[in-house]
Amino acid sequence: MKKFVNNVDNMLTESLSGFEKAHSDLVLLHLEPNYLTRKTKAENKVAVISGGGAGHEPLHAGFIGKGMLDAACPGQVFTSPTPDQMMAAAEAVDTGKGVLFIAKNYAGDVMNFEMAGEILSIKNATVLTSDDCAVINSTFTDGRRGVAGTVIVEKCVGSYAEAGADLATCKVLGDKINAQTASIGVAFTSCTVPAAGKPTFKISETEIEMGVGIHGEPGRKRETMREADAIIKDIVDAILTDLADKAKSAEVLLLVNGLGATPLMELYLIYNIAEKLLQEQGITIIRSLVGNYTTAIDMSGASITVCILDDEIKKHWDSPVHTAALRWGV
Amino acid sequence: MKKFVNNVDNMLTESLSGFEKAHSDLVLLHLEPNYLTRKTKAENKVAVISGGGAGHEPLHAGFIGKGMLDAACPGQVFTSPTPDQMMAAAEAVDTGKGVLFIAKNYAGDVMNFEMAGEILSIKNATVLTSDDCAVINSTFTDGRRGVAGTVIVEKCVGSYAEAGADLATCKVLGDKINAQTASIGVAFTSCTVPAAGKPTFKISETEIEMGVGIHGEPGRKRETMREADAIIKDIVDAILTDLADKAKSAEVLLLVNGLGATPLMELYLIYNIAEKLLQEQGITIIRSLVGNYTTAIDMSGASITVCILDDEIKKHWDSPVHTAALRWGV
Amino acid sequence: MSLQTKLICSAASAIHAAIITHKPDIEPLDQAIGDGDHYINVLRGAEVIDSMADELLSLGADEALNKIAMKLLSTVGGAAGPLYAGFFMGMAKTIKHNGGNSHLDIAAAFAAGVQELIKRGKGKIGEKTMLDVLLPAAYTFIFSAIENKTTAEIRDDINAAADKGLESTRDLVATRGRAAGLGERSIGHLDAGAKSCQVMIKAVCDLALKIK
Amino acid sequence: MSLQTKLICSAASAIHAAIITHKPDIEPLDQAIGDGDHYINVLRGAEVIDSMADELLSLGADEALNKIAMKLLSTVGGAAGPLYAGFFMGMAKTIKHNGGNSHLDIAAAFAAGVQELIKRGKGKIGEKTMLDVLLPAAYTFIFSAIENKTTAEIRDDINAAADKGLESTRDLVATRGRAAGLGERSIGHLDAGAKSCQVMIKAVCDLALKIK
Ligand SMILES: Nc1ncnc2c1ncn2[C@@H]1O[C@H](COP(=O)(O)OP(=O)(O)O)[C@@H](O)[C@H]1O
Ligand SMILES: Nc1ncnc2c1ncn2[C@@H]1O[C@H](COP(=O)(O)OP(=O)(O)O)[C@@H](O)[C@H]1O
Ligand SMILES: [Mg+2]
Ligand SMILES: [Mg+2]
Ligand SMILES: [Mg+2]
Ligand SMILES: [Mg+2]
Repeated sequence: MKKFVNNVDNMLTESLSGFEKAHSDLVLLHLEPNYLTRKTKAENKVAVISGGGAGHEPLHAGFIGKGMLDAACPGQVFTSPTPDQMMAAAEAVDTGKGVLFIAKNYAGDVMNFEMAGEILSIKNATVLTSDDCAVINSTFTDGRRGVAGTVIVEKCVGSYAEAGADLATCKVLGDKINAQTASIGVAFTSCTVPAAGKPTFKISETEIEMGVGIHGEPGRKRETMREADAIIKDIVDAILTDLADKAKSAEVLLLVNGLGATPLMELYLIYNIAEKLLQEQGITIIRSLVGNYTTAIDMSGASITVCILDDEIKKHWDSPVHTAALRWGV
Repeated sequence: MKKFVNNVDNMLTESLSGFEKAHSDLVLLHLEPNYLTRKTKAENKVAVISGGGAGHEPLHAGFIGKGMLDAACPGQVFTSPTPDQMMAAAEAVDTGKGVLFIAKNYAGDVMNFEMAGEILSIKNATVLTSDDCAVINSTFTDGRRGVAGTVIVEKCVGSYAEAGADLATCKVLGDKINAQTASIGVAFTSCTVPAAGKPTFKISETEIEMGVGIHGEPGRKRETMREADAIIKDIVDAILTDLADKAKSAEVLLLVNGLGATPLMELYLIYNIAEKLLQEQGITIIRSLVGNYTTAIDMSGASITVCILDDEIKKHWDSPVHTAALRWGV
Repeated sequence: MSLQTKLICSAASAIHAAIITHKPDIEPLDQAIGDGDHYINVLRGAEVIDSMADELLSLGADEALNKIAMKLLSTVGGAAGPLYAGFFMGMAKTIKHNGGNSHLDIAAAFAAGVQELIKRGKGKIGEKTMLDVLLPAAYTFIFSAIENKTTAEIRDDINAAADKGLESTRDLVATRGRAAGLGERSIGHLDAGAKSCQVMIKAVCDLALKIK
Repeated sequence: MSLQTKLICSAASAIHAAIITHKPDIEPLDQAIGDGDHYINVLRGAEVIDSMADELLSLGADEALNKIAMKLLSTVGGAAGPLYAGFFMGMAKTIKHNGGNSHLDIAAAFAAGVQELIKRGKGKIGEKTMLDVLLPAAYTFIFSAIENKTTAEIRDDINAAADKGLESTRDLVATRGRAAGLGERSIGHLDAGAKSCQVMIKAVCDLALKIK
């Protein structure tokens, strides 16, 4: 494993310090427990807090700022943060209007956020994202995983909170977006968790991991490498099957997300293919995002997310945002 | 080689089409010869055109838009574009106030831009960027290479042109910024040129390529892998040696640039180290940029760029920009 | 035998040592069907409880267990953090109520810990998680204690149950935790959380035998 | 022998075939000390001139050479594009002026091509570039033609000069082109552009021999 690292144990803190310095106009870092907040505390609004294991950067700290998150709690690489982090963050950013947690649906994240929510004396609610339709849903399991669609939920709910919506309404919007968003990822290589020092899984030059998660969890199927048209068609088909009637003649946001090591040149090539496929199905892409927004450390691969838009979601997607990783309208 | 590709020969065009579709509010793609322009032609200003081989995305097309480039000419992967592209682009975006070309200093790019400039009937000038101080300068050679510092030149010159500066003045600013900007890159892995299908160079788990270019050209030295503090110290030292007196008590812009496959978490860790080292030398970082801005396809590695700021450069760095890859103030 | 804070601290050391020894057995499992961090997560927890002796020794056993729970909660993270924390909270509650002065008392506390862990994780047996080791171990402990077996016999019974439970995870389809995403592909691998629990149980049983 | 458009077209085909045959010899060189695209760049150029016969055959040799130059300029890109284009423009100018009806005429045109290429690239001999093959080849061609050697003799002379020039690049430090960034590390490798020129020269010489 070759990484820019001094000591694996300090990697997260050193990186967070660099993040704080590079964006000193935007964020403040708090250590022990670790959390980041906006540089200037917002007033009189629902506070939106997200968090999760590190290794998915810019998720979540890259989305702190006006129009999006008030705070983020980074865990160790691929490990949920702990309740004391969420509680400290909540106490720091609450304005009296309550706290909305946004967490990705993984057993660890769910339990840690849940405990924070239970112990916290500030009124709070949680939106769990579960856009990964590669994992078949079932009431007997932990259900679908949250992946890149989380960015859309954080952006729009952040905007809604900024506009003055109350806690319950913010949660309703978050749940709604999550319900009409579907994603699938595909990996060409494994990622390497720094503390483990070697790739999580082995994969040959002729194989791909279809339906991979954002933690190097193997996907649902090891498949044969093939041309981009064929790979993307399978992904788009599965997403549309999942969205079913909701996607009929819909206007959508298409997010092509790099998992870490895939060049922009390829992400735009994927966009080109996905756009054509969606259009053939009578679906209109009216918003787009292409880049590394929800990564799996250094994994080579990409995911596609389709979010069904309506006027409300569109408005909150378009509203001004000023964060390290998303910035427009300001 | 596993890449998202249908046919290597069409890869560039398919990717450019995806780029145009994903940013249809910003850019227009023209094919045969290939160039991209702003969606809406600017009026009454010097037109700023850049270009170079593909594989460095978001450079250059990602910087087309208000406050930065008017057009960009992408060549094949790592291959300079051809004069007909620059000429067609110039004819499309000239407003009568002339065209400023920004090219990176490589024999191929220099010759192709030079020929375009010679044949073109529109008045034009060229800024050659050569910020890579890993390569020792000499009047008997092609001189230093242009690398990530190019982004700073394109941003500031773009802003100056937008503000109404004439052709000669724009060139002066570009040359000035280039003269006070220095960069060095380091690679952990090679990149893979799609048409070649295999990594350009071999490198072991215990080696790094110090002073690597952005094309997978090997650097000046194959060194032993070591902790991030040590690697970054060598880079910062070399940059400061190059900038010499200019860096004394200076205010600077620090750009930590990913070469393609290095996670943001590591880039921020690098930022943290570089910031400390510069501060120890009495240098103040007043502007920063961290991310993948000048890539070498899928190379794992990073470069550091230090640009000495003055009020003029600072003003043009801060001014509004609205492109696919840089956006602020609008 | 009785569960005193000193014993808890010794157990923490034993667990810490055992986790390090068994790194090669634990680490690959979460890499194969999870996200590769389970060994690191458990180690982080083991390290921290092993370092707490100074602040624990003056406390009663139930207070010590609660303190450990809180520390794990704010240190481990991931799925394991709240689950382990739940386990120690459950134990603490029962120890406080019943004391820990017999095999049966300790067995009841262990079972209560597992009970609390189940509440937190909403899991059950057969889902290819640590519960496939913890539940059989807890039942066995209680039954063997009721039968008034010796410490050595109880240890053998618990170890056998833990081994069998661990082995049972091999052919299960994961339906809970990160491995659930793999569906059928999770078959053929042991569960990492089950393995680390088996290692920790064995370490504590061996210690108990040495002590009395 | 005389340089007619038909011969130019045959030469284009011969070059195209030779480049493909020698892919394994050319490709690794730019990967070792350049950016790995030289083979692809040359192939793109060879393909396009080989496909131009229809539009060229009705033209005079100088017009055909100019058309080829323009096509290469807008097709090859990189360093090789303008350099090759310069070469063909230089040739065209001299052919137009002198005609191409003798070995000496053709040798002069070749030298003029190299001259133009030098102007474009600001290079000289000894910098570890294609000039280390082209310049000796051009001198040799002229000297052998002045001595009124046969086509076969001239071919052997040029090939020997090209081979020697290519081999000379091995021990040179690159000071021009992308490999210049490597400094001393470029020693021990042949230059890719020199190799492809040697291959092309050999192909055209062999063709010339077959024709007359
Ligand atoms: N809901 C649950 N109930 C019981 N055990 C669980 C549950 N979810 C996960 N586990 C256990 O946790 C282990 C994974 O722990 P760890 O790798 O530390 O956390 P994460 O899955 O967040 O990366 C699994 O191997 C499994 O045994
Ligand atoms: N200034 C120059 N004069 C002559 N030949 C040059 C010059 N610069 C580069 N070359 C030649 O061009 C070759 C590289 O061509 P190519 O790989 O196609 O372009 P690039 O270097 O732009 O990738 C080198 O091997 C060298 O022989
Ligand atoms: Mg984890
Ligand atoms: Mg090139
Ligand atoms: Mg895990
Ligand atoms: Mg090359």
